[in-house]
Amino acid sequence: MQTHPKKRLELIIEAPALNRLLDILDKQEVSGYTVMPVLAGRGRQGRWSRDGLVGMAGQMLMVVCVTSDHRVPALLEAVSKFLARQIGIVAISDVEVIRTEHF
Amino acid sequence: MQTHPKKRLELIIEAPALNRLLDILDKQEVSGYTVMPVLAGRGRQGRWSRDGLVGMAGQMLMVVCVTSDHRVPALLEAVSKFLARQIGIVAISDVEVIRTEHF
Amino acid sequence: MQTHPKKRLELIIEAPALNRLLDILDKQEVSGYTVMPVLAGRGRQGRWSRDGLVGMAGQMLMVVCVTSDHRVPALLEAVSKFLARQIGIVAISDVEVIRTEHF
Amino acid sequence: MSPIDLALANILSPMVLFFALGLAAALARSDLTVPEQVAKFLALYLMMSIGFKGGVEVAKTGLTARMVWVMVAGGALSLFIPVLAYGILRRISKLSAIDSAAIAAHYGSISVVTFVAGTQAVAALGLPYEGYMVALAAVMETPAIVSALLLAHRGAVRDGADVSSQESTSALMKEIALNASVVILVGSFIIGWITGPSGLARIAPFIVDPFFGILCLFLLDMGLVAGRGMREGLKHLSWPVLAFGFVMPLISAVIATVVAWPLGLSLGGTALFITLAASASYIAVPAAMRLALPEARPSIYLTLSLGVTFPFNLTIGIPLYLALAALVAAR
Amino acid sequence: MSPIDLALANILSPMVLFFALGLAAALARSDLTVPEQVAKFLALYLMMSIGFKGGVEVAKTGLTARMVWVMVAGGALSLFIPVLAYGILRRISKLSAIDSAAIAAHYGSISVVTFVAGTQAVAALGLPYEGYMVALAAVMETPAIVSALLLAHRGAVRDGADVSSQESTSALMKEIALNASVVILVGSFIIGWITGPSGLARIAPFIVDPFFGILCLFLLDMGLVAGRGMREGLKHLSWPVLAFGFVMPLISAVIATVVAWPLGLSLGGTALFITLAASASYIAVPAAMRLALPEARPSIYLTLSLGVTFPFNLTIGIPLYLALAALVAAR
Amino acid sequence: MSPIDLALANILSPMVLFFALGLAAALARSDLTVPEQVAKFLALYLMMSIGFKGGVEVAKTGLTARMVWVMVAGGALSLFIPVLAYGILRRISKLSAIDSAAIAAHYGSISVVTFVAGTQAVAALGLPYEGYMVALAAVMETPAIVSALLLAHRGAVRDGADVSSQESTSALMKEIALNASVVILVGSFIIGWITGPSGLARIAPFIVDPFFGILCLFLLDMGLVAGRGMREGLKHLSWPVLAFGFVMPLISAVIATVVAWPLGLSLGGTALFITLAASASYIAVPAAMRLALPEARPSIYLTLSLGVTFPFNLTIGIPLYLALAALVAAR
Ligand SMILES: Nc1ncnc2c1ncn2[C@@H]1O[C@H](COP(=O)(O)O)[C@@H](O)[C@H]1O
Ligand SMILES: Nc1ncnc2c1ncn2[C@@H]1O[C@H](COP(=O)(O)O)[C@@H](O)[C@H]1O
Ligand SMILES: Nc1ncnc2c1ncn2[C@@H]1O[C@H](COP(=O)(O)O)[C@@H](O)[C@H]1O
Ligand code: NA
Ligand code: NA
Ligand code: NA
Repeated sequence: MQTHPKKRLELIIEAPALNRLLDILDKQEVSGYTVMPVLAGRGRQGRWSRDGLVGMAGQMLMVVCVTSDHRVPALLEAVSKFLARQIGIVAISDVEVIRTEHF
Repeated sequence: MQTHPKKRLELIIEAPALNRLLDILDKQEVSGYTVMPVLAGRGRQGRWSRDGLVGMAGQMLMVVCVTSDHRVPALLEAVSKFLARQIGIVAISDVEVIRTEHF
Repeated sequence: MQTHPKKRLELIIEAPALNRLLDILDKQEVSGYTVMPVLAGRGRQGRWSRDGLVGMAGQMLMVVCVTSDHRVPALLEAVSKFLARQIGIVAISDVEVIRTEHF
Repeated sequence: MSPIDLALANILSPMVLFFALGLAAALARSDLTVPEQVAKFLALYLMMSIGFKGGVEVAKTGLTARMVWVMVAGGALSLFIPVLAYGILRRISKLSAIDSAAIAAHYGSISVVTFVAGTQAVAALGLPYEGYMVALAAVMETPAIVSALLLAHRGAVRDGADVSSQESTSALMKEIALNASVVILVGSFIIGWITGPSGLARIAPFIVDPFFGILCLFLLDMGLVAGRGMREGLKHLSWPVLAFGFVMPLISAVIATVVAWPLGLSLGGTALFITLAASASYIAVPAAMRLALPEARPSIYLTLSLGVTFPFNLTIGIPLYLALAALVAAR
Repeated sequence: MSPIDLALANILSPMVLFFALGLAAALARSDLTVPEQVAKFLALYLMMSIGFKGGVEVAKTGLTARMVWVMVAGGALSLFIPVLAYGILRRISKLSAIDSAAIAAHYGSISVVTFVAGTQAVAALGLPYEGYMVALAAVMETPAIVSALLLAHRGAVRDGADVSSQESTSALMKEIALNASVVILVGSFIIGWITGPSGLARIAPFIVDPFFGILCLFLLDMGLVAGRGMREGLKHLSWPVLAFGFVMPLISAVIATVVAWPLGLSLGGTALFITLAASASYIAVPAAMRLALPEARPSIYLTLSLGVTFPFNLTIGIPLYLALAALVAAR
Repeated sequence: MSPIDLALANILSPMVLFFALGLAAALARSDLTVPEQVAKFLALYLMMSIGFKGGVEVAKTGLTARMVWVMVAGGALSLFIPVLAYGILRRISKLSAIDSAAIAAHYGSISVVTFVAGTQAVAALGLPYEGYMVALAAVMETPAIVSALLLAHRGAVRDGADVSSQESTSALMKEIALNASVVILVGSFIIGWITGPSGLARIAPFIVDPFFGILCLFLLDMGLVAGRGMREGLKHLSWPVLAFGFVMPLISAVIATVVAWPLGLSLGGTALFITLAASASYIAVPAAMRLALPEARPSIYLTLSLGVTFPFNLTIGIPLYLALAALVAAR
């Protein structure tokens, strides 16, 4: 079966900044994204866990976005500028999809 | 440490269709899969979020399946036929595992 | 934009063993990790789902860890020794990140 | 009370006001939410409670022939209303046969929350109602889906579209018949019937006393969900389809009023009978449609049922159905 | 009441009927569920409530020497029952030493929900019971794990198997001693003790009045979980092991009856003492076993404890233990 | 009662004891948790309940000029306290302008849970309070953020730091003004006002009777969260900053006492006025700070507000504020 190469961005981002990040993705005209819950983690700011939180501050979320290679440079530019001030990381990997027109 | 190449399928699928998808995976005799919750997303059908839903319709889920390369063609065939009618996407990537007999 | 190659470890692990796994990651001095919820799955031990569980036993979780290549061998050694006795799998893939000093 | 007084009293009741609060908050893009699992729990609670109380009522009165007739009449309405709805939609809108059939299924089936709100409106007037109306809610949930699938099939064949489903209809029907709301409604009904008033006495501080308050909180969530659905979805509805969302419940209500006439139900029971017919599903049927008619667009049927008809029924519909019931109910 | 009347009254109580509803729904593959976090909350509520009420009772009666003896007797049972269970399993089944020891740990420990159901059965007969029985539940939770680990070690060495654990036993014991259910039970017990009846008066509309109803809802969930566990798990149990799940609680009950004799507990207290001994853990112990004895198979110990012994105790066991208690209780 | 008796009675009340239980469990690393969604639901419930009851009180008494003055005074305090807090922090600690401003925002804003605990302490003494104090809580939530942003800007410019935000302040203010707690508090307040005592009568078994018990359970969770926050966070606080967490509420309280004097509030109302001023936000403000001042460190402001000031207010603060109120309240 024919597959097509795309890029998969995985962003882990603090919850209060989520809507701003999604606005950035929207502006970059990616075809879609998916937001997933996160239970706990550790980073340079130390361990955290939902159980130790009340409210959104400190809570992280994951955003997965599959997109075409040609969008990646501008997208990374915008995302990395954003992440310079907010808590979060991004990792990019190669994936194959079956319906290229979807992305 | 010795590792073995495998494929990782990541499926994002509408919740009402989950059990049908898992049946397909079972029939393809993959060794396992994992279902994960999704909070929100955007696609061609627009933005959605759990908060705007009541009931399963509209809710998405993620299914992760690590499997051997030789299973992928038949698996993709079956999955893409299924996804032609249901809401969902699939992305395939390369991974390495440590216990090949597990997959 | 300049990116840097890293490894992404994805571990699916039974919930009662989570803290032990995180201790192992801490000891290997990875810069961070993220724990995500899992709803259901199938493996050699058969299908399970949160709805069929009471308590932690049987529940799985996902741990995602992005780290430098040079840490991977020791990390895999430790993780695979641990997974020999607990229920779980690990898959490693290549990713690119933007801030190498973060990992 | 005049119908207008009824409507006013209903609209100014805490339950409708909390619904309005949720609606307003969602439209203003507030981040207020009722956590998903809690909302599911509140729904479970409401169904467990009305199921149980219905069963206890039946334990008191025993089985009657009327009960059977009411179930038959309700089941027939659930089967027939989709045919009518489908015909109307095909005439007034440009929707495909499949979209039309999917919508029709929603209007033949019922909304438990609308029913529960109806019981509270009836109770606020001090009117009793037959306990088995709860069982009727369960009975009316699924037949509409069967009708709609037949309609979709016939219509699609005529249109030349493909609805050859990978789904076996019998597997789907079994799934729907065992869906969560049917099981908890019928199960609690039977338990209430078995344990009777003495069982109720032990469990009442949980399922009776806080009922109205929990309904208010649940309707706050329904308002939030409906409001968010409106924000995303209303743009997908053409004017005729939008109008359908207001008019169809009224048509169903009038038919149900006529059907209820010979049944000899109490005033409260008749009002609930009409309310069930006029209500539209937004949980069980949408999920079933995603499997049986995946080509039908949820942005249309869900928005219509949840974003238009549900708020309409909750605010204006229920008092109207009470007024209709007063015309034909036994006294 | 005769034992048979007792059993019938128990089985037709709303709490057992809701459990049966859950069981039936799960076996019929209905999609009914109680959301996970809500189920955890209901469990928390039940433990907070019985803990608090127990503490208030003790605040009224004060400390007695009997209380100490009851704790010692219960702790001893929790230590000893695993030895017996292990011996039986090794004799009647082909299970490995490690599997047998893991199962044994479950039967030495206790099930809080079985205990709570017991308190309601006792209350339904109008019998009082000693408030500190709640503390006993906490006391009996962990010793069984110690016994089982020793048994596993000895047995495995004899079998030539490897159980050299990466786990430090003391770290594990600390974790178990501070597990959620022990902390909330004991904590609420102490708070109830400190605040006494005046504290109870303020909090009663929450922790007393809806208690029975919430227990019903929780047992609906337990039925669903047990049913799903059965569906997946029963095939993993050989006949002797399955039989063990029914017989072991009876053996523990008989032993507990003898031990309870000299303790001079009330009829209600004696019944609960026996119930605790006969109940098997399915939350704390399985999690501990995954760490301490990861080679033991959860498909066996969890299915046995949750899918066999729990339903048995809830339906038939509790009335039986009441009858046993009547033989030896102080009056 | 003397202030010391007051403090003792407060500390030995079930609500504070459950908080202490949570704190102890978290510090001992127990795995006890209140599920996240349930905790959110409990918070929603508490706000819905005090909002509604407040509205019903206002429905009884009607609008008064005093109500307006109280709102003005409270809003002014919320604007002014951050200026003071900022000045103190800059003087006593080495925190940056941005960190100091972020902390200051928390202390100008309010904690609804502290307020709710205050209402229960007041109620335990049989004191009534003005229903519109609930609206005051909503009014005082946001102005502090405005002050703090101005301070941060001025301070950062002086320090040569960059706070050029990508955020439009007006978008942020709108988001904060529509945050969940403001919407549910004000919404329920208005619904209570509209439906008045007759609405309350129908909903009371849900929102009034179990209120205190639910507060206890919620405070158990607050204790767990605060304890976990302490464990991770206290190491980030220097001694002067830690001291600030205890002293700042007292300073705010004294100022609020003086401001309350001419307002002519009842004793209960005055105590709550002071409590609001002395309380520090840990939900709405931290989330806002992550957007408006992302350079400010949450490990500092959250730990201080939730891990230091909240426990202080709950245990010692509230009785103290009652004693202060007794000096100036109208009688
Ligand atoms: N190397 C990593 N791998 C996976 N997740 C990470 C990693 N580093 C950070 N995270 C996640 O990002 C959050 C914030 O990271 P930090 O800004 O480093 O504190 C952490 O709490 C983790 O959830
Ligand atoms: N490019 C994408 N990357 C990640 N997730 C996507 C993407 N496109 C779609 N999705 C997810 O799949 C769901 C359905 O997509 P669609 O069928 O395009 O509406 C969306 O709501 C997203 O959760
Ligand atoms: N091939 C696989 N792909 C994805 N997840 C898997 C796979 N195999 C196992 N899992 C997950 O790991 C859990 C335990 O696997 P097992 O030890 O094989 O029973 C399963 O319940 C799944 O959640
Ligand atoms: Na209908
Ligand atoms: Na036992
Ligand atoms: Na304040």
